[in-house]
Amino acid sequence: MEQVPLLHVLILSTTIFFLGMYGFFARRNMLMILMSIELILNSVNINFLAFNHYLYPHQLEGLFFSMFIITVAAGEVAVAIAIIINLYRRFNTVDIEDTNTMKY
Amino acid sequence: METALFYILAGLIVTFAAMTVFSRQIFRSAIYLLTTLTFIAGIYMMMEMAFMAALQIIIYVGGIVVLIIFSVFLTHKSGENIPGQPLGRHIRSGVLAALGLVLVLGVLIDYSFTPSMQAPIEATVQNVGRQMLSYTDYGYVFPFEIVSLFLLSALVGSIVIAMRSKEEKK
Amino acid sequence: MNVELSLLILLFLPLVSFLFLSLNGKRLSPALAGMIGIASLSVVTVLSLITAYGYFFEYGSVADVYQKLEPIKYEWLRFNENLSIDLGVLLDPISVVMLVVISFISTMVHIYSWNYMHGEERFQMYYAYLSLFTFSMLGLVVAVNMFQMYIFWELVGVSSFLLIGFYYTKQSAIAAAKKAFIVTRFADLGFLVGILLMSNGAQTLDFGVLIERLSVPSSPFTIAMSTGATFMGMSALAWGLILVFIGGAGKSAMFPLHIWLPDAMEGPTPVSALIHAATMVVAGVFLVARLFPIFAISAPDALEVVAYVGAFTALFAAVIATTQTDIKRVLAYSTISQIAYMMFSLGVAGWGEGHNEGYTASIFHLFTHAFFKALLFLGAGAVIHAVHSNEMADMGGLRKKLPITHYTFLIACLAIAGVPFFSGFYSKEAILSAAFHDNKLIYGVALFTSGLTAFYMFRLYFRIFWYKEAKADHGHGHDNHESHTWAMNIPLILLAIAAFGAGYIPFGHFVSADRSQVELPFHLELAIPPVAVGLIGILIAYMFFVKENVKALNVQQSFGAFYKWAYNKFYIDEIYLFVTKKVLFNLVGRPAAWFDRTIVNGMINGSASITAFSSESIKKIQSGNVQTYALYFLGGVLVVTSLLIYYFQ
Amino acid sequence: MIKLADIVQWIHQWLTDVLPAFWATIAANALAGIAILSLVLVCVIICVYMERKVAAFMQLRLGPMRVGKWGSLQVLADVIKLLLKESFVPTRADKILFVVAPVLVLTVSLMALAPVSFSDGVQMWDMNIGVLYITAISSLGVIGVLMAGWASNNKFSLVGAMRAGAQIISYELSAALSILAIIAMTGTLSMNELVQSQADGWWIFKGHIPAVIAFVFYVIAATAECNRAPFDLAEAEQELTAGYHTEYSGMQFGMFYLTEYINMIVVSIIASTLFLGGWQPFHIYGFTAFNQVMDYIPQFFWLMGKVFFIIFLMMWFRWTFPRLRIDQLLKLEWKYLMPISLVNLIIAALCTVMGWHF
Repeated sequence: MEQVPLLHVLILSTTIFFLGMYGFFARRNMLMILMSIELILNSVNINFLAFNHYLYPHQLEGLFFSMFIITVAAGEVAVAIAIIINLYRRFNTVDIEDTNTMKY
Repeated sequence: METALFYILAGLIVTFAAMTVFSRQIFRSAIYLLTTLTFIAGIYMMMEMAFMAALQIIIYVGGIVVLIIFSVFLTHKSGENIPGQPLGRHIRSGVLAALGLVLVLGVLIDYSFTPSMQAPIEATVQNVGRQMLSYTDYGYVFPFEIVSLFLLSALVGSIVIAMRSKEEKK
Repeated sequence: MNVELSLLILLFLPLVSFLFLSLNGKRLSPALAGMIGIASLSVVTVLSLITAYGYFFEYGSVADVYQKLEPIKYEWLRFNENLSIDLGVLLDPISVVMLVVISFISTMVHIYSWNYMHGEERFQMYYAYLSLFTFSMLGLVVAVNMFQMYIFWELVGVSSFLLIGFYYTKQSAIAAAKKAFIVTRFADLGFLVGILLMSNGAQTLDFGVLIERLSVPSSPFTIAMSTGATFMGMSALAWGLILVFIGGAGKSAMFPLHIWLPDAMEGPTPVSALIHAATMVVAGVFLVARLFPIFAISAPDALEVVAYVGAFTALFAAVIATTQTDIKRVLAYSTISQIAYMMFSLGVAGWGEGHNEGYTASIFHLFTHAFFKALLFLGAGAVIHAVHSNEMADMGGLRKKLPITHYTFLIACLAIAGVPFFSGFYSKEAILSAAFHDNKLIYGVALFTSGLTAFYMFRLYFRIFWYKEAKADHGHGHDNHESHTWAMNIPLILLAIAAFGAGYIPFGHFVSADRSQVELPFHLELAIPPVAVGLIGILIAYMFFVKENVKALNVQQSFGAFYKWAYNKFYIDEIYLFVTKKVLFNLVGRPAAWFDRTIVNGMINGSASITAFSSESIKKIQSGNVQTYALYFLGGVLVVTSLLIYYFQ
Repeated sequence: MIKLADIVQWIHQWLTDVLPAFWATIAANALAGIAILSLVLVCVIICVYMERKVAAFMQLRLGPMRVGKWGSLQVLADVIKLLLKESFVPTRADKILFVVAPVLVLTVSLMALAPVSFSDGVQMWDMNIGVLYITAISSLGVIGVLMAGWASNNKFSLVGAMRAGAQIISYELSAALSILAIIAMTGTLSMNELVQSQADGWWIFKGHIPAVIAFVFYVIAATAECNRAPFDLAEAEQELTAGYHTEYSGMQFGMFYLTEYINMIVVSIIASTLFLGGWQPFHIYGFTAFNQVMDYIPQFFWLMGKVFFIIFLMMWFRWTFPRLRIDQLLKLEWKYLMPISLVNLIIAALCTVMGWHF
């Protein structure tokens, strides 16, 4: 895909990033927030791989970074979902604004 | 043809990402996310990162999204929409995200990248594996170990968090 | 065995046994715990005897003057180049004597308690506490440093608190423990201030250096301290010494800080014997003796205070003792009186040839008194053990039931009454002669007190062992009570031997103010009046109490109000209560509380409400919602980034 | 002797001669797809017939006998029945997902066939991550199952889907670990190279103990991944009616049914490729004549034979073992299979490093 300029790939990833941002801010459902975070992470991954592919094809650094990001994302999701399930058991909801007993 | 494929993929990715974020049916959201991630794997494939594409599908699609869907199953009722949010919230977040997008794109478009002229290295499993487990320069064995520790602690941590305490069981 | 090692074992063995017993107490059988306590204390006694022998006869003296040896000295905390707190062992005649006394009496009490405390709950903890007490007392007497002494001083207070409150289910025991602790703590405050004052003046905390610097009238430290600012006509040095003496007075139960000691009889009787007769209460005497050169040379006016307080207390306590009916209380007041004897004996002593008789006499009396008073208490304990009561009314005619107790008790009474050929006679005679040489008023008081002492002691003796048989209301027979109390009898017999024979030690050879070896003079003409007074006292007691009669009651009625006063301990406790509860609470506590409630609280509430108001107004921002925070964060990042990119470029 | 590769090559040549390059590629791809699809359909039909017959023989009965000779047309009749039945969507169901789910599972299972090497040189896509690709794609199948369960808006479906999902992602672990044991020995992920590496002997023989353990575990895990008895909790009839496809009917149900068999075929292909030498004929070292005879059997039939052997094994299991409980099922995976697979992987790696295999 040498014909596709790097800029277009970056525009794609930026768009995904801010879509994820929007989801993170606007949604109240914790699982939705989690999904938005996944989108954000993926856009970063795209960036890493694109830079690796276009600018530094003689190295694999970007690939490694995105690989570790994926790994960390997996761990993050596992813990996050454990927390969400636990919260659901306590509050019977996954709405982030209903789980505010520690407020004030 | 490849270029066309990229733009089709990109359009699909953005569409499904947007649908992920805007959908009011959480399960559909998850499915849209899944689609987005799969198409992103397609982008990786086009960038000759087949290994990364496979990883993306195995871990994200086979692991993370399935996990999310499971928690959707556990915490939501089928056939019900999740409640909507006040408009102000949408506007606030939308405006801010749009501003950010505009800012970043503005910077990006003005910037010119200088591609490398060096001979590319193929991202085969063998190459990745060699560099991953090498402990010389550019070796990633240390982060690899750290990540394995991290995964172990995430494993233990999530089990501990989600475990029912004894009195709760009664 | 070398000296350092034996001293270390001597000091730390009780601590080790305390730690072991208190940590493992529940798991050990009581018998084993007791054996451990007794065994460790026996080792300590042997070691202290070895140390005493070594010190007095082998390495202690150089040219007939006993040296101040510091075989162990370890710097613990250094404040500046002059001032440091050292931990170590100081050997000089008085500390060696004290070592012997403490370890011997403590061993006797350990053995005695084996039987006396048999079957008590927390028997193991009792032994642990005894060990702790022994450790802290040993540490106190060998302290090289004022501050080390203070540390152990407080440890002594803690362990006495623990032991007095040993029966912590008894309300009165708790009250007594608290009282003892609070009163002595209050006095220790004086001690602490005294330490600070002295160490400030002398730039040291070390006893050796301190005495060296302050006991020479020409040294700059002494001049600075004794000629500087005065307060109520006395110099800083004198005040420092008086404050230290207040600490000592607290521990030694001098008037008016004596009120805790009678109440401390709530503890087990062997504890009373150990702490409140023989060892802990003489800590004050020991303290004054330790600093005696400074008292005598640089601040005779402080020493005079000591003398008068001592003399007054002696008389005061003796008067109260004649009226009490609880035998342990009689002994308690007698203890106060005897300690006061030692105190004023130090007070009337001076420095230099011919004047230092009082110092030696005081330590001598301390030595002999430890034995016979421990014996009295243990004997009283045996009586109480047999009768299950402290009241004289429940006793009488016990001489056949408790023959060993009877004879040992008699020996102790003879000793304390100053009957010739018993140990008390020699030490008391020395004190009286010292007082006669120095101060006739004090001599008179002492003489009268000596008569009173003989009277109340024999009142006690006759009342317990003669008089009429008590009503046999304790159904279970005590007839053979002594046959199986070997652990109680052995200490009684040993102490009786010591109480009889301790007087024959040529004490002046060992202890004197300037640590040289002197001969205590024996003045026959001065020995006659106290003996005569004592015999009169005994005679009166015999007349009143050997048989049941009304003479005592008549005399008692003829004294009328005074008797009632004395019986109620001159209402000192009530005065204390009045002062603390009514005067202090109303004059200081209430206004302070009002000030605290309205002014201080008002200010705090005011600032709190201001804070609450301002926080209320900005609370909305801190919603605890991470999403909102992230929103603000992104907004901030965007603003800063665009500023950096487009404005500052 | 005509090889399958020659035929494929000839067709390809003909297409490029006749058509312009772009259309030739399209036509070649379309032809390959049709070929695979028909192959798979034929295999599935054989499998279904075989399942019935095997079941019947194991239970000492004859099985379908009426339609056609020996009941051979029974399956065809079933297909016609399914095609003719109405596919309807429950009222409260999520319509889009309900319709997409069966298509998704079918597509995904067909996609897994892309890197399969059917014969020397006959392969749709020789990618260097072949095995990884198959693993990745087959993990997508779970989503379809979950989707079906959720979209049906039916508690049996939901519970069935969750069970199926939990089961599949759990057993994927030990399956992947078993695969990795062989990957460690060959050092390649490409299906073609994997088969080539077994020219001098199948891995199950060359890799001895770790390979055998890996093979056994892979077969167990594959059975579970296909939701087949004794691991068919997802559709345990007595408890859950029919699991996640309770609400499906007509050809939509047919797709799930088809997928189940395609999945069996796929896992069997992987098993035979990895452990049983793929299309490599059975050779015994030194028996030249025997080896020559074996070579005359076409490679494609070798592969198919192995595939059907493994499918037969799985059918055998089905009628031999009783169904597990869900907790037993998960316990088996997490407490026994996975730890042992991990240890086995380490042993395999050790064997590779020390050169202990042949």
